[in-house]
Amino acid sequence: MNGKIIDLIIKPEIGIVWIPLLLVAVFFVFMVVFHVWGRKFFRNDYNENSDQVKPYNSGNLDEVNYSVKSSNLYWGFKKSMDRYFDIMKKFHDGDLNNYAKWFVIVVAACFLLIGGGLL
Amino acid sequence: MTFSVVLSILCAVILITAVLSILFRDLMAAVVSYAVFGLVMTVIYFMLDAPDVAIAEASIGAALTVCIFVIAIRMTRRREE
Amino acid sequence: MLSIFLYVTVVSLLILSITSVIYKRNLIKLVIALNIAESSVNLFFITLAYRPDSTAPIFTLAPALQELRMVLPSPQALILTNIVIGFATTALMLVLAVITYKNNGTLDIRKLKGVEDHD
Amino acid sequence: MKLVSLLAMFIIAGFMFTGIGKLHLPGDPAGNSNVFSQRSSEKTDTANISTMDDYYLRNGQMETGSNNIVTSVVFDYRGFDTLGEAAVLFLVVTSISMLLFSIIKGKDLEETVLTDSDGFPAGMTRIVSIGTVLMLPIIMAFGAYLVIHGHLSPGGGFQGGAVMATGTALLVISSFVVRNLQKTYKLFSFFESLGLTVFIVTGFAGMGISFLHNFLANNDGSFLGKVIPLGTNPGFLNSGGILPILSTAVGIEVFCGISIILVLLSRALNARGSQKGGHKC
Repeated sequence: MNGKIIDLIIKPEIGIVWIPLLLVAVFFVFMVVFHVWGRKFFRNDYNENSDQVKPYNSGNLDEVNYSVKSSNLYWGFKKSMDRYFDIMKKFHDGDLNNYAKWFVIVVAACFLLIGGGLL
Repeated sequence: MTFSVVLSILCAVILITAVLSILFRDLMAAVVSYAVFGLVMTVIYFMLDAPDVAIAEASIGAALTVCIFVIAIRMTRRREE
Repeated sequence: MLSIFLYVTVVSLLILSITSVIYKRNLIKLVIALNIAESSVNLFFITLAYRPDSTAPIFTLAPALQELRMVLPSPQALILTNIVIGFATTALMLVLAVITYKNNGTLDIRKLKGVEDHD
Repeated sequence: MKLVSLLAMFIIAGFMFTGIGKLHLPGDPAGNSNVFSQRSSEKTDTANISTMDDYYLRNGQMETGSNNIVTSVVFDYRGFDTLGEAAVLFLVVTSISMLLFSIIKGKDLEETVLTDSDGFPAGMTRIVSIGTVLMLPIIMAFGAYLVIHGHLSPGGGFQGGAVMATGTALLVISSFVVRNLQKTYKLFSFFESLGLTVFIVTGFAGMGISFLHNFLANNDGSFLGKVIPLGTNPGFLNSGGILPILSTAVGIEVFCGISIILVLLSRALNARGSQKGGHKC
């Protein structure tokens, strides 16, 4: 470990070398950065000692067969990611042809980005 | 030379049957066209020295796939709307 | 000369199938188009494995060992299993199409678009 | 959206057609094309070999005892891959039966078949019925031949199973419908599971060295272990080591799996035909 770390990654005779440990380290660094940076934007009124953590059952509680849908477990997650989901919901219009169209468009973009240098 | 000529003719037949199986509005006709596609594909595999693949394609592409397609079309509807 | 015919056939079949996946509306037609795409990939592998003036990779009744040339075996082995798996996935797609027709009364993708999910 | 996708299609087509020129010609793949002329008589000879396929071609016959190199690649060198494919087939058959039993739903299972005066099923012409009766043994025998001779001639478990399943398809289209679906399903399901189990057990039997190690090959004439001569030979049925066992297991699994699919589909078709006007249920 005497050389610079960039010499480990980019070797002039081979190209870019694949080092899994380095990728894991970079992943952890990004995780910490996003954790610190993201706390400003996410909801911070979470309190563990209040009634927030209990499941919310709407309707008539006298009924025996009330149930909470499993999708409600992620209600807070979906609520705080609202801006992202609003954008993504526009793309999911239920038409199979449109999904295939998006796939083709993404593949063509990848061809232009990656394969453009090959020709 | 004869090999190349026969192979190019078979490639043309493959392209024609594939286009027909997409273009037919009658699904049963499309499936029959797809069966011809699988059969010609078998001959191409055999000419390219792959007898193992040719046997598998002959039984599956030309017989079994057509069988399940016909059953599925009879369970739904025949014409493309 | 041989290469041009086979490779152009492969690419044409692939383009044809992707185009019909985008623009066709019948579900069973879509299954046929996906089958054609799979066949084109199979033909591509077998074409890559081919060597002229050679025999199939089977020693039974092959020519003598001195002038023996054989095509590549491992693409053929991969395609061999792929054909059987392709049949199984075709059957699964057709059964899903049949059940879609049973529940909704149509095979048209754009008519299926308005179906809301009842969770 | 439509214009963008059309443009994207043209981009993909242009890249693919341009990429044809970058591929190697067929008949000119990488590697040494004449791999047998310098072959020594050792079991494994890797001199002057640069690619994987040339290794298989030169050493496949001596290492696995199989004349068919494709079979030795499928079941020996890449046997783990084949195990995955067999598992995919098993999974697909399981999900198809789960989906189709919701259509069949227990009714119509004991349906009596309409027969004409000679005992043939009604509905199809006599030509189809008699043709089925005549052709079925030949098809089954040919499929079994392909399975058993998989290491000597073109064939193997996948092809032989598919050919035998063609016989089931013939039975299905000629209206020889199965009398008792529950029993037939259990029989096919048992044999399908048996095929996969035999495959895995045979793979674990060679576990002293590695998974799917061919521990039976080249054992001096004991069970399936005949040492075959190098090069062209007429073929010996008791060679190949574990390859015939694995081939038979996969053949049984493919035959029973595809038969389950066909029988369930035809029975669902009959159950649908019996309830008229079922378009909106």
